[in-house]
Amino acid sequence: MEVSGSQDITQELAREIFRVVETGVKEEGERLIELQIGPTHPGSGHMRILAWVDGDVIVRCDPDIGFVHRTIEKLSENRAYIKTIPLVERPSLLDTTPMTIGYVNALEKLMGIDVPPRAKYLRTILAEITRIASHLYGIGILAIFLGHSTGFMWAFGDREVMIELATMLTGARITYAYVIPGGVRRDMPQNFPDAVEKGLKYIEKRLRDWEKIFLNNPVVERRLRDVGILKPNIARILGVTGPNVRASGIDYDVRMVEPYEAYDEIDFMIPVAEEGDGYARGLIRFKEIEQSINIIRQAIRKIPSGEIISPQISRLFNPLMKKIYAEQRRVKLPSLMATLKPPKGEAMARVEAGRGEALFHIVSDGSTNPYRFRFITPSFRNVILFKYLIPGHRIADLPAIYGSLDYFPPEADR
Amino acid sequence: MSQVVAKDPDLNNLLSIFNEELKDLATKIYIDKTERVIYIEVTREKIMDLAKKLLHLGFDHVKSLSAVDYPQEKKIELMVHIGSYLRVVRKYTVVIKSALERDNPRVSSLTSIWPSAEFHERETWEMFGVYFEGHPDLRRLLLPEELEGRWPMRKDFRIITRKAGEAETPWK
Amino acid sequence: MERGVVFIGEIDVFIKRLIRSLMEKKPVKDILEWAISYSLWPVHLMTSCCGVELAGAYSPRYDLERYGSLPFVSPRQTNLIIIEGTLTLKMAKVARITWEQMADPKFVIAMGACAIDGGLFWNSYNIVRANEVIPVDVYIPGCPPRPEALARAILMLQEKIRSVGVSREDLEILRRYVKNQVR
Amino acid sequence: MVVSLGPLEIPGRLVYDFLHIFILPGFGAVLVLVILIIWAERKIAGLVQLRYGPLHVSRRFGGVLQLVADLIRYTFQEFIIPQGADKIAYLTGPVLALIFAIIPVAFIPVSPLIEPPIYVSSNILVVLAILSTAPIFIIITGYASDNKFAFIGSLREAFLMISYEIPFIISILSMALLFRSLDMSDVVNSQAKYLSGIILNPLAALVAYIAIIRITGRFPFEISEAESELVMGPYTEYSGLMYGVAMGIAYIKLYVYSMLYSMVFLGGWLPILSNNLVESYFIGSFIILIKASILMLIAVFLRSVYPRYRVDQAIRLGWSQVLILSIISLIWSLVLSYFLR
Repeated sequence: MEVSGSQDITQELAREIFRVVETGVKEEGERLIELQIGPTHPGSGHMRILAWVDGDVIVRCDPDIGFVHRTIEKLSENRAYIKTIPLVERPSLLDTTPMTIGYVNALEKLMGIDVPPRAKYLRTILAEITRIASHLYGIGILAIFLGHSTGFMWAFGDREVMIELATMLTGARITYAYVIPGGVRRDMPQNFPDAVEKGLKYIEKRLRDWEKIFLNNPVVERRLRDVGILKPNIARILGVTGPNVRASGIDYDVRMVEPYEAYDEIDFMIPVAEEGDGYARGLIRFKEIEQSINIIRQAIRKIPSGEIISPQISRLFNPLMKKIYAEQRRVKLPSLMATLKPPKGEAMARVEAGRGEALFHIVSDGSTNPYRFRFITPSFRNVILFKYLIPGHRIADLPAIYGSLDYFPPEADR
Repeated sequence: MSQVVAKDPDLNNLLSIFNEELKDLATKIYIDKTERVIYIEVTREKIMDLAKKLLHLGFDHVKSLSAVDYPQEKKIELMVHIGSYLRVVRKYTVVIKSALERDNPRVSSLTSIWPSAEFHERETWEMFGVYFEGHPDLRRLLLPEELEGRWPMRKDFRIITRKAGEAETPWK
Repeated sequence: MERGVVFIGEIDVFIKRLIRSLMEKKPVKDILEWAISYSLWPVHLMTSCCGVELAGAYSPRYDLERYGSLPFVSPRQTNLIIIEGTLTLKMAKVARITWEQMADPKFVIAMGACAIDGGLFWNSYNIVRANEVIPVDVYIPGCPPRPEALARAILMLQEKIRSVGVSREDLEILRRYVKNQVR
Repeated sequence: MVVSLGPLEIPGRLVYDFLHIFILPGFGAVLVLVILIIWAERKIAGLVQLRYGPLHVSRRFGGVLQLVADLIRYTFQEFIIPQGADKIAYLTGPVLALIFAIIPVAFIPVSPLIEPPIYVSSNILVVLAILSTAPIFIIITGYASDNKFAFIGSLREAFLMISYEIPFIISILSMALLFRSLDMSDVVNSQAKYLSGIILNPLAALVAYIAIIRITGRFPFEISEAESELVMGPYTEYSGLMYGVAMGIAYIKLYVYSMLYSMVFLGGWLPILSNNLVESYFIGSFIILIKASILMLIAVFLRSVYPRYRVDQAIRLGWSQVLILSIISLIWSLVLSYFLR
């Protein structure tokens, strides 16, 4: 197996990345205006973008993030292992399930718990439902940044269908905390499969309307084609993740590269585009929704029956919990879990969230609190694109590129 | 340097390449139980040319660069997750660990080799105080002005806590 | 004395006095309260992750525009701030500046457990309670609160406007109290 | 065939002028129509986007009073003048823009019997001249309020004004050339004889409508007040009553432009199907109002269909395609007028 060495950072590539847009204007004056597109500006989410603008061309752009930095890593060092699950969900409130799956996978690797197959399928189904909801949110934000209010409203209207399905499965709208070490908290209700079928048919019908009003809209194409072109080798060097890197021709998806949960038993395709511009990123999100629908259908068909919590945990149930688990198929966590003491050591887990690859690294010293919990979200790795992709474009392209990157500031600030 | 053997043939090939390429650079190479992560320990001085070698081997971007604070051993351990998009090696993640002394942690910046590490280094600088020489613009990223030089992620920066399992008395 | 004082004296002082005197008279007071309660436009200030539920509340399924509340762009033309979720130190400064920029009869809804008392991140070093920065009118519990809770908050604010009225003496007192609170 | 009232000339004139300016096509109609159009815009956008739109203000009438509530709120909102703003320009900018947007109504003839309050033989030119001054005041408001986004917004308004006023003026003049007169009543009368303007020269009608959509800042050309880039464009710093005035300007301009459009292209007071002249003043102006409101509803419906263009795309579209189309329509009306002796 010969490892193909990638070429070093050639001078040309470095100049390509750190290129400074030459408009002959250096110092701040009449021509070079510094625009503070701050948190109250409709064109920026919870962050401030400092853009140095010469006429209509952005010369330099510097993202000032940290407005929603809620110190997840520091708080997790002072909480029990179980209590970090709701913490991990809060930054990316849009697709919370992949985050909890990643954290719980790392914890299970640390403690050596294996999850029964039915729980794996339930986790996969919920992960795909939240992925569709997260992509619809991203498309809605892209639409309102272009000025297309119908796209925004339709995206959030269709998203409610997916939230309804998740509420039927887990009981909560967005923050489920459905995944616990060893399995899941509840079993699938009886009428869930045909409700899912009805919801997915509705979404498929809506995707046809989306093509008419959004994808084939001449103004949307004029605004997104050839805007913010991310070349494949630059995407590789800058470490971009998620649909942004798949739109530039690199077919990297953690569900294929390192299959977790039930992804290895389900066959699905990773949509990849070549152009790497804003339109390709939007298109990839629509195609990924279709793939997620296909995954959910297969998972619902192939789901095995059986336990939803691993025997290592259900062994510690007291009689009342056993009765509840037997009758209502609902897991009540034993109080022992609150003072869980995993063995000393390190564990790492990678997961494909809606916006890209999330990474969880737990260093434990045998006590009830993790010694160090490293939590990297996909948006934090996409922030670098603001600095290197936007210069050279026009002011009106800033929201278009920002929307097409599907960047969610609370997820980046953690 | 101990010769680690793994069940997975690809991993064995990669480990053999690592061993003969990074003979003198890495002090210790080992893998975790799930055979997907390769840990490499390296001293502070050799981290740059280890990074060049890894880049040459196909690991082309930094997934996460951070530090772990060990106050009792008087060291801050730099922890860098390196990933790759190349079809052959993208299954594996390399974690570089290198110990820096705690009172004045300095290391050369990896941005010239992996530009994707720029924002990670700024965050590690403001959270742990690890100074990265040669970083394009090393300044605060997430924290407000009030927390400028106080390195909040170090262990000696206390926050209010309740021990796990302690009764939650809301009105206390 | 900056150049160009307008011929009818300081215009803003004149208009403020005019508005204040008009607001007290009976017929104008009712019409004004009815108008303001049915036109509460929240400013585009997404403080943190509850913004997802605010966007959900203005989406077709819950549609708060039925009550006349249209999310609008700049602090100048709006009269409502919805503090969604956690206020970090950086965002508290921005929220404070936005609140000061807004035109006078203005109201604040603190949405989510994090805005009320820190919520899940109560012991983080980077968190500020909403009422330490801005005088708050309506609190909504929940993390994140359901869109129906936000609709109910808008209705409660409407009742409050119709009952308590719009002249904000309490604002003056709170402004002095809150000014020295912000670190 | 203008009817002269003999001895009752002076009082009749006064009554008619008052009616013309304050009631029907003047302020009364403008106020009612602007409120209805903004309400219709929010309602249509709501229905297209699977939701209700403003409703609970007055449940039975479907929320029509929403705009009344908004306007009252604006009037009683605090009126902020930024320190850096140039006070006089800041205050007079929107007011002058409003005045120059409403003046043309006095020039537009509404019925064949009586001349408009200010009768000018070439009133098409006068209306065009007055309307093309309005953007200048928007630029003044942009530069007066000391705000970077306002600068950029007014800069965009200047670029786009030039690139779309010229095709509009060319297409309107090509119709005047076709009917061989610059007086609207003659244009309408000759439309009664032949077919209506839109059928004779559809290209000019298309170009004029695109230019109307751009000049009044409707989607997809809402570029100088683009929310997601420049907060509110030239009106970012305006609050309270001044913002109500600023928001009303765009809709009043839309009203006046669609009145001009319906006079020139849709045969003003002629009933849509039959061509026989309408005697009374009320029915004539009522028909014009209906045609104008239909045009406004179409322009307002575009909000829920299109996103917005970038500035350079809109300018390129203006100079390259729309200008050439208007020149072709000019040539076409030259050829046509040769045959329509």
